[in-house]
Amino acid sequence: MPHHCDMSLNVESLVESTLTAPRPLRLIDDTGRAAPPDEAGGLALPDPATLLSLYRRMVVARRFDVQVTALTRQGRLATYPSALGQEACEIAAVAALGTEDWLFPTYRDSIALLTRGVPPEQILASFRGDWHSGYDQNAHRIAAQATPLATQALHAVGLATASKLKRDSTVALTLLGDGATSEGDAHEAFNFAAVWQAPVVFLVQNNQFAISVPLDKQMRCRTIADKAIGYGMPGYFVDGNDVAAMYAVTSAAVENARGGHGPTLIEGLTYRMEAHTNSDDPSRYRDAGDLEVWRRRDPITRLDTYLGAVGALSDAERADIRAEAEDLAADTRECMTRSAPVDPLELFDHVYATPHPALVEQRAFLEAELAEHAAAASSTSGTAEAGGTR
Amino acid sequence: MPHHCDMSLNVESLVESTLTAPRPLRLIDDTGRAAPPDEAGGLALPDPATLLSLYRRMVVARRFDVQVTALTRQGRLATYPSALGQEACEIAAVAALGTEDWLFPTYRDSIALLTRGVPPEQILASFRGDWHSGYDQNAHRIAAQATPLATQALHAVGLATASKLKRDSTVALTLLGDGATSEGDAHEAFNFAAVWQAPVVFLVQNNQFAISVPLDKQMRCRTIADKAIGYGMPGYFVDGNDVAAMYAVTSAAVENARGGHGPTLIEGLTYRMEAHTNSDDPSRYRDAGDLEVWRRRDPITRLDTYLGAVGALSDAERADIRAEAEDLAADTRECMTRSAPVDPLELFDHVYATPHPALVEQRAFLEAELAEHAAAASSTSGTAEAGGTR
Amino acid sequence: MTPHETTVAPVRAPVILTMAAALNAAIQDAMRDDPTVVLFGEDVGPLGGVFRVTDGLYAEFGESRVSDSPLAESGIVGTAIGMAMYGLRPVVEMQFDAFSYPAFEQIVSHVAKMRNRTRGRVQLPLVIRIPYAGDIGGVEHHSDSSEAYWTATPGLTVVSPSNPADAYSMLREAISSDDPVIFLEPKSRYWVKAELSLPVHTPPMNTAVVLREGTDVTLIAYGPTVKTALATAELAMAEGLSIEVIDLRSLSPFDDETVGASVRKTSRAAVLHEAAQFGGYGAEVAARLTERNFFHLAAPILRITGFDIPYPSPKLEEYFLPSPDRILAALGMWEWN
Amino acid sequence: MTPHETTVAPVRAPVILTMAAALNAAIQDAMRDDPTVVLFGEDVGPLGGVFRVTDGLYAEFGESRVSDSPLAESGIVGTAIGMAMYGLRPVVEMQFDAFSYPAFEQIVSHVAKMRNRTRGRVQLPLVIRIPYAGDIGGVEHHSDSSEAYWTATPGLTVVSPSNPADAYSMLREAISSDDPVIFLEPKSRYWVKAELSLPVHTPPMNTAVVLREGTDVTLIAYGPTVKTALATAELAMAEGLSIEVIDLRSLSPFDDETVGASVRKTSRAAVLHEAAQFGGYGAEVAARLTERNFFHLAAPILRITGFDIPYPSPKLEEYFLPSPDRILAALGMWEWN
Ligand SMILES: Cc1ncc(C[n+]2csc(CCOP(=O)(O)OP(=O)(O)O)c2C)c(N)n1
Ligand SMILES: Cc1ncc(C[n+]2csc(CCOP(=O)(O)OP(=O)(O)O)c2C)c(N)n1
Ligand SMILES: [Mg+2]
Ligand SMILES: [Mg+2]
Repeated sequence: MPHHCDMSLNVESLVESTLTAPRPLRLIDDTGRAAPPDEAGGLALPDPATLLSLYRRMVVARRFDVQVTALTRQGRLATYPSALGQEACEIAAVAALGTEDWLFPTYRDSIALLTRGVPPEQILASFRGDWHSGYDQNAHRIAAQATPLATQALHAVGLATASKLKRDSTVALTLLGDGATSEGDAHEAFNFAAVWQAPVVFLVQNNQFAISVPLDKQMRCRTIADKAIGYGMPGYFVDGNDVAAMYAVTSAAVENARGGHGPTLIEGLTYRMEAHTNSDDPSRYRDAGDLEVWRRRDPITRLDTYLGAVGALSDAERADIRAEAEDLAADTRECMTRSAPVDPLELFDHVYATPHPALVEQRAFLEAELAEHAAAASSTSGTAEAGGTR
Repeated sequence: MPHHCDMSLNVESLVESTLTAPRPLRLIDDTGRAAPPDEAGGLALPDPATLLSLYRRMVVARRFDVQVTALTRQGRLATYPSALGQEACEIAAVAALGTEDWLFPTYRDSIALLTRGVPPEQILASFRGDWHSGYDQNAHRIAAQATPLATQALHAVGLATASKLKRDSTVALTLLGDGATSEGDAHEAFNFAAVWQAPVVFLVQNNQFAISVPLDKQMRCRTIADKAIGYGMPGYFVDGNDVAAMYAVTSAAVENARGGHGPTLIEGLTYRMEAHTNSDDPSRYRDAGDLEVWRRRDPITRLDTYLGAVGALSDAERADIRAEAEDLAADTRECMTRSAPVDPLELFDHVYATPHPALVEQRAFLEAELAEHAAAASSTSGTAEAGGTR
Repeated sequence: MTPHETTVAPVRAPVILTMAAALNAAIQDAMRDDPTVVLFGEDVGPLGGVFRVTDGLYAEFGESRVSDSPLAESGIVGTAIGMAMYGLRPVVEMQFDAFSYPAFEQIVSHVAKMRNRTRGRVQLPLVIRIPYAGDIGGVEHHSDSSEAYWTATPGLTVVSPSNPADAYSMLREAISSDDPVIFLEPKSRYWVKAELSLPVHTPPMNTAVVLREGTDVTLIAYGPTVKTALATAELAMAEGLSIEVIDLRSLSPFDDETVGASVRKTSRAAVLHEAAQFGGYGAEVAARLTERNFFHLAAPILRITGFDIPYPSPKLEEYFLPSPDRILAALGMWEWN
Repeated sequence: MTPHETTVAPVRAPVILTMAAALNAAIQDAMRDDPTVVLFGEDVGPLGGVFRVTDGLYAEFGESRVSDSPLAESGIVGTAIGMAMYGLRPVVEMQFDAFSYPAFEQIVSHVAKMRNRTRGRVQLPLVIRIPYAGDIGGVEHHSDSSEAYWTATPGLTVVSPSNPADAYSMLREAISSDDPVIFLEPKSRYWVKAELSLPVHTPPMNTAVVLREGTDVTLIAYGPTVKTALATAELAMAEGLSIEVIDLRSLSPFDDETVGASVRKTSRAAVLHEAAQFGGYGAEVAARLTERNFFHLAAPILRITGFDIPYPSPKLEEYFLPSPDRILAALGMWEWN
């Protein structure tokens, strides 16, 4: 009668492997050189074609992110949480997933959506204030970006468990912030996933801040990956600015999940290079000097150096990628000139599958009010403007 | 710029010490013999006088518990969650605390209250349905027994933090069940305690069931103590039926907290010998054979054997202790014959320091209703009976 | 919401069932009819739930469709959301009202809002069963009435059956609904019995029913207070007062039509619930009936409810809960004309 | 509740303060006067809070009295409870209404019930500040109105200031109260300014005030809708309608006396809020005023509120929120006699 359950994988060795990584795993170091084997933890460097594709997607994603931040500064979006500097985590997460898999992102992960194929206009709908979520979740297999922290991790575990119950091969991957791991929901998600052996991957982007709160006020453990031990699942502490390592670890975790071996917790150690959102002021709480340190660890620069050195990235390819990025930026700017057609009456349409009778009444009320205002406006000024004054 | 905070204690060695205990720490084994040093993890056996006093308190507590269970079966109490078999954890927790310290118990921990000096009548008030909590929390420094699982752990962390802020030496100890560790609040409590280095001790009584749910459906980690690693605090996996070990570890944790070294997580591995409460039916979900196994690990029997063997417990002392226990049982039975004076009008008195005006009105309403019923009853039957019919 | 489909199986011979057994049969039949229905929560597996509502289902459907989850309510609701996103129809249990509170964020911020957030693309056909309210001599935290929290949350559908037939029919309908449903099961009514021929179909779950006709005053009740209302009507008859009793069944949406018609007929009404009065669901009932029927009312709509205090300990429960005596006294306060 | 004690410091020279600054000054003065007042939550330290309400306090009082906690709302409220049990007066912040939901169990099952559970022996003098409601163009989950959840919970005191003077005075009173207070700070009003001589004392926080006298109809507002009510009254004057405006200030308890007197005078009333109507706080206002003043009313008490939908995205906010136009239209629906 063992006091704890039998486990399909050997927890002793699991605990040890998690603990034997006091330094983050990496394959390509800050300077763009292949990391020594003792830092690679047995991971193999992805082939150059894969790395090139990761590189391309990071460059494009960053251009998008920078563009949207600029548009937000111009007041064209209500808010935008940038992922500048976190491209390696974001792109590796998406690259590790198959089309049948589901992604559960947060507000921070717009570039993951972009990389998985959501058009800019649809990504930005929520940040422009059009709709709460602007894309087709089912078509892309991407849940609506989550705002209430860590709540989406449970949705990912539930979806993954449903996939397992149906004997499907779908895996769920959820992105989380370092701060979000403090929420009760993160704990419950980790625990349910481990107990149910759900095919789910938790990728914590440890960008070292939760708005203004630094990591040492958030937790005291050695690494976030160490938390995996308390749930009996594997944990990996990875250099979150090394897309090669992030991709290798995340792909392995996804395939491990797909193979029926349960969840994995991955910590990508990175840094939030921008403010929390445009309405934040980081000068109040962090040292500008840190930015410099982390700029030297930039995920794109280092891969550029590496790929250049191994002859896998020519200037022509660089130009081609840059052109693709600029096209996307132009598209992004262009889509801002179009106003999404927001219809006030749609307010009532999606609350229930079958609207409650009171909503039918309220819809009719608003419809009448809009008609009245339109009539009043056209009779006084000739131009119809819907909506009440406040 | 370390990516995690500096820690006053060496986390590497902490993690290792937590992990190096795949078997529960113990000082006295199932058969009542001193455990070999490799099982004792460097702990010293408490002196015989201490052990004798722990023994006495366990015997008395068990007698109380058995008595209350019997009274409950007779329908004298609405409910009673028994701690039969868990006396070593319960008594060690209380013995480790000083009078200035606070205890945060659950519904399961009535014998801890008893051991800390709360009179039976006051302990049982809530289980008899008189009041939600029947004792003076401040006088005993025992929070009201918590029902919503794991919530009290946060209260303990808060109180301990307040003690630290005031530079007091008060430590808080909270009892938790294995099931309760799955709640988000347990996670938040562990994390806040570690980050704030609160003088608090978490004692998880792993009695291997949460009502009907066995441990392997609750968690997948090797031990509950291992969870401490994820918070950067020390964790101890202890034989929860060995009061010597439980006392040694808990006392050390309390003194560690008092000394400013922060929180500790202790797992006492034990077994719930009774049903969850009187309204539960364990035959539906567990094997009666397990009870036999755990009866052989009984915390009282083994200490009796040990103390007898080392000549620290005579038959005269046994008889004396038994007499004390029987006296308490008699008192407990006797107090059931007294009805607590419950006053319906008190319903309104403690909701606010200054009652909201609506409560004043409602109190007057009930007062009038009671008077009317009393009048009606006395005019019809001669005996006044308060309250409405339903 | 459409009433649940008739099962292929023919109507079975009448049996006497408690409400708990009727609920059990509803889940069983739904699981037999639809392989996407799954059940999980605390102690719902081998134990069959602390109220035995899920008794025997683990044995019949096995671990993959009926399971004991880890002890964490937010986890239960949160994972149910993910399952529903993947096409399952989870039925989950919160062990008591007060233990649904850890799941509050998941319910309010996600269950209620997911369809709207995704413009109808992601629906959550899930049922959250909550053993509801008091009058069972329970210790603290076991007798809360949580309905005001759910009914104040747009996006939720909130229903409560008062008898075994409705329990069966409404739970089946809730399980087949594409909208998430908060299903409040009055604890004090789990053991009332009725003779039923399953599968029984009662009126759609979003409608109120007139359980007893009357002419002088309408008593509006739901869940546990329905029996109180009926008992009051019976007693009132002796006093020459004709009470119409309405069982709301659906708290959200509210059946304005049925209840409004009754109130316009009687011109007087009172709403009953166990929950505290202040901010309670009865306020909505009184406010909307008054708004819509003001000029038909001869008196204000009364609320006869628990006091504005936390639910009391068992020995004081009887002073707290609305009783026929108290209701009749309150009705007597009106000046009849 | 007693109004806060006058600080020893003399009344200071008048300054122009935003509501955010007035709240900041209230906490600062309370912390200066009482060493047991401590402040913590998410980003309240060096950043000074996302709305800057705690700006500068970390610098003045240091880490031991002002601190950034880990990111977990249940943890924040739960530890505040423990601190209050040990004699501190914690002031904690939930960053937005919707982010108070993870703390729901701690607030409902403990904050609201601790005093009652312990028969008055354990009191919890703590303040839970919640940046409240919408109208700020916020993305989803940043504009909820949570008051119905708190007002339906006996044991809580719920207040909301609508202007800088009340913000200062009521927050000081809340901090010095021995009862736990849910302090709802209307986000859309953080930047309104007023000239104040601190420490300013406005009427006790459990009282409503008549902000503008009128004879035809009473508009009952609180927090963010007070300005809407005042604007409506101004517009109405042009139409020859005399509106009395009441700022409730205290949602629980409700000041029956002040509001009842106004309604008896005007015989017509409407209550305004941003939250959805169904099950909203306005139901309580309408129900209790009707119960108590039925025979003085010439028309039903109207509720002019948000629709029964989740709070909309920024571009649709204006169609959702009660506007003077909409209020005047609703008032026009009555048949004046
Ligand atoms: C439950 C909840 N509490 C508070 C917030 C407000 N909030 C939004 S982002 C944020 C910080 C999150 O930090 P982290 O998880 O590290 O993610 P990052 O923003 O760094 O990507 C906070 C406190 C929220 N969205 N949800
Ligand atoms: C938040 C919450 N959810 C559910 C319950 C119902 N409940 C009471 S005790 C219990 C099992 C607790 O198990 P454990 O923590 O192991 O403690 P034990 O009873 O074994 O001492 C449950 C589910 C509760 N009290 N609180
Ligand atoms: Mg972060
Ligand atoms: Mg247990």
